[in-house]
Amino acid sequence: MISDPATSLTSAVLAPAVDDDQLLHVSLGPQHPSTHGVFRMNVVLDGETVVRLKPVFGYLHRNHEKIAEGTSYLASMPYTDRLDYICPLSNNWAYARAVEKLAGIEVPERAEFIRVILAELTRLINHTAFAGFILGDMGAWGSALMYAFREREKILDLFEELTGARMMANFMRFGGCRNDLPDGWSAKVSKLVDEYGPFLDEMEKFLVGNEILLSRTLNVGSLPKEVLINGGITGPMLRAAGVPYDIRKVDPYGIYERFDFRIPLGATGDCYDRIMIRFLEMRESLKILHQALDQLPDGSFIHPKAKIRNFKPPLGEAYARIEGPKGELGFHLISDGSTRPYRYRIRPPSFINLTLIEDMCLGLDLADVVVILGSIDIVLGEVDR
Amino acid sequence: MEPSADIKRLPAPARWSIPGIGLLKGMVVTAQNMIQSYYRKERMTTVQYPEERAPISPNFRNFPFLCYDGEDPKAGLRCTACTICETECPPQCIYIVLERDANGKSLKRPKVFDIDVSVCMNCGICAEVCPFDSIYMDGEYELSKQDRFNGLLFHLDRLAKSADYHMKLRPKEAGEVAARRKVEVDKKRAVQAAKDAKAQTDKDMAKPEPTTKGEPA
Amino acid sequence: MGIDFQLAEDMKSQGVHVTSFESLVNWGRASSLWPLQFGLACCAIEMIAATMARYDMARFGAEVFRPSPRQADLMIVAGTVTKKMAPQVVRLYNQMAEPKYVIAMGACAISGGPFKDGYNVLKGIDRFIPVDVVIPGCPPRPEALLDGLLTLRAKIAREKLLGKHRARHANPDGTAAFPVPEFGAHDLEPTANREIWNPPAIVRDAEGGEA
Amino acid sequence: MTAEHLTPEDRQSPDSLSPPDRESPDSLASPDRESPDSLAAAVLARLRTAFPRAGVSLRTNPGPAVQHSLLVSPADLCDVCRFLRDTPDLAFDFLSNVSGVDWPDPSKADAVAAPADEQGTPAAAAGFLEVIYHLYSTRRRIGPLVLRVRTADRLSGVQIPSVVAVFRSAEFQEREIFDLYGVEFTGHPDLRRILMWDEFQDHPMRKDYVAPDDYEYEPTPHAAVLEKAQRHYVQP
Repeated sequence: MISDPATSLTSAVLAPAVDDDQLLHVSLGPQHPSTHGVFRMNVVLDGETVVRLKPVFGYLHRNHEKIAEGTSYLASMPYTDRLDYICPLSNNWAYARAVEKLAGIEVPERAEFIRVILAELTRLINHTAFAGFILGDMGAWGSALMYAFREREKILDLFEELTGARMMANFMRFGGCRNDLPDGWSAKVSKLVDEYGPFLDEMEKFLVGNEILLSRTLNVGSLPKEVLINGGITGPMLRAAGVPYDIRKVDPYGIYERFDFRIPLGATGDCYDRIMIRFLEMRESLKILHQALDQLPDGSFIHPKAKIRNFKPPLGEAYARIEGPKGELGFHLISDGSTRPYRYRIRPPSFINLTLIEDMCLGLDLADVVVILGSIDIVLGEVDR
Repeated sequence: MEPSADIKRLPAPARWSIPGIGLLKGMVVTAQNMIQSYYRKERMTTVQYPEERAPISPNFRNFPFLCYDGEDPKAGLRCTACTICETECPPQCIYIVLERDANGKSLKRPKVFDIDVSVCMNCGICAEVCPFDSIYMDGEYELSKQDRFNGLLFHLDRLAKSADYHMKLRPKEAGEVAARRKVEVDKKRAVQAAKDAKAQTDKDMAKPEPTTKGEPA
Repeated sequence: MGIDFQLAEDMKSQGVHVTSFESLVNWGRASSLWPLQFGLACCAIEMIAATMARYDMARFGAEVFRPSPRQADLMIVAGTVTKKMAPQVVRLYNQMAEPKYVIAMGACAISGGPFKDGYNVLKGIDRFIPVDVVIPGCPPRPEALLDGLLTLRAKIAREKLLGKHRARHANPDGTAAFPVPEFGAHDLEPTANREIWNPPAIVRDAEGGEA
Repeated sequence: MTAEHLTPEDRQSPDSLSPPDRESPDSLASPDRESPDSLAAAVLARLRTAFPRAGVSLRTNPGPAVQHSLLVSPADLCDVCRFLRDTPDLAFDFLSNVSGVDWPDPSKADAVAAPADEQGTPAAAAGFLEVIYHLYSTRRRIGPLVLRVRTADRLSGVQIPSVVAVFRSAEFQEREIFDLYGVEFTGHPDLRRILMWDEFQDHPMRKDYVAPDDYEYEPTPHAAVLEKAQRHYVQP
């Protein structure tokens, strides 16, 4: 048991072993093939060993929060698509949920089902693309990403048919969804869900036993559970370390309580566990999708009294969170009773999951930094907002 | 009780039983994919883009266009320059100026309707809030230009597209809109006709009936 | 100086290919545009999708994404350029060897797009580097990127190597490097490179219409 | 090297990676979930007994979300956080979110988080900056517990003690609030600008921030943008 997890590792940050002029200062990024966008890390190396690592943010700081505070509640919805641009529909849901909490809006049952289906499909997209990207970080640029994007395109075609856009869906509304499912859409999703399992088998066969992957990821970047919780790490990162914390279970939202699924857990929380936990989560997502598609009820896809224009939530504040594919995605909104949010704050999982990146990398090689960063699974649109 | 882990591992020696077996397994997957890409349809994913185009869902939205009825884009324009889309547009890429006659009376049509597609974020909110069935999202996407200033600011003449175009683009949505508009127009026409008839009878009532009187027997 | 088009076609039918040196050079340039591996934001994901199996940018000789600007011919500015990132983008452009081309992909790169009102967002990368092709959309479909690539190839095919209207890279006096903006206390300094950024003046009459 | 990996049998069947039945899904659900409206009041009672002299008061949320909050005086913040984290039956071990808010008009702040009783501190005369913390308990699965801390004013008295020593997750979020709002977190190990560049001098998320004027080419302006764009118009 660690007595004070917050300080145990900061104090353990090693003093440089050799004189400062012997150390090598490397700036990784902002233009770097393996930094997942315009992320930058200032790394201090003693030989190959990392002795300091300071992330530098802000190269994609697009002022989403400031823009949202100057515009209507609805107008921020398309901007949330561009937060974590690999999974826009989860962001839509988190924001819609926060506004619904702020204004006390009910969501019809069918809309909840549609949301669950879309959120789980988004999780599939994210975790599949993750597998491709992290393999790219390890040098396997190409095959894995090609397979991942091949499957992603299938899901994007479904999104395009439903929402009108491949990526930037702008689909959820306060009190439901923008439109109903097109004819035959759920049958197509069922087909995709049936075919996804074999794809995951193929992908696992492709990756799991690979000796290079094993030696690059085993025992790399693990930290004690208490430190991770204290560092605000959420999502697959936390569960890979064996903490059973999934907001779909511990603080259920939507209709997740009705579905039968498990929270897969890892043991050590090293990069290998972080990769494998995502495959396990995809299997659970498929389970949820099967159940949701079977139980999809008829009814209205939006609350009949939901307002699109001139929407004014009552005075107050609300914090709502969902289990995004990358971790806890929260929105904190303060309303002063006008058409514009007084404060619009996003709790971005990618950003906060980076809190402990220095602790994870210390004492490892520079090549491990790239794998650890990949295993955290960040998207810069969300890190810098 | 601490839940057990789902990711199982073997102790070290087993891993190296046959070195490279995991790599070989991965390569088998790659080889399968390569061979299958010659004969299995789901592995042949490439679309030969400029020559053939993948089917795009009718729901796909790229940039807005303005819908007009009939043949004349100017006279048939449904837009009434109410500026709802202008105010609701999240990135503020719509600019509308109402046309007025010499006396300053509103003509209920736009004099200027500009959309800066270099700013437009394809969100579709303008089409969603339009109460006059006027603005819709287009599926056109081959719009690359060499000049941003002249090529990407769409004026009224570029934006106006006929209702037939909408019908071809999204038959379901356009059909519903057309049916609804027809009902409305019919209703309006009926109301107008009733009004006209009423006015006529009122006129007739107010006037004495000289015709019958003066009629020769 | 050029060859009569009809004559060239006639000879082609007989198996003799005739071309001008200029079109040969341009053909070579247009057919192997190596982009800089450089993604900024959302559009980068669609750019990656364009290189993947379904859209397969390799069919246009443009799949070799180079991590180093020294080896790249084409910079696809795919995503929002923030003020904090702008100096790096200009520096990367300066490090590319001539001839070099820029595609501004997506609304943000062209004009700042939906984020243009942000305090940290550059309203268009054309304020600092010359842009050859713009692709509107947020994000543009992968097909739209391929279409933009074809537009660029058409542009390259028309480039002049000699004469008054020759391309920038064919001009010994042409600039290859553009000034890199510096971080100021409130904004970038300068806020735009006036030598290349000259937007048309907007003239409005009293009612707001175009005069 | 103590490397281990998946057993070959595990990789055979599609569902092999999941063990058959670890536990029923319900066992993860909350054993003692409290309704959010009572949570802040219950914690307040505990805090009053633990720190009789601490400046903690309840603020009610008038909205339907009923996430009531505790207004903590800056001096007691770290002690309160450590108490909340380390007391076994509270166990708020997870600081989820830290938001900064700018309140140039203090009456607005009191409208959103209304004083629950007379004991609540009187409204400040001038505007202030506020930092809001959302705490959760991963073990007890409850939350959010909302804590709010206010600075003395918006000019020079913008110091708030940093909670990084208690919750590491605040490290980057506090830096962000320092960058965008100008709250100075005393005791923060590395308080630098995080999103904007180092030479930048403003705090752009404050309500009175004026963005630099780069509105020379605005073909579709209206509302606030129109005013800015009009300065660049050429008169016909």
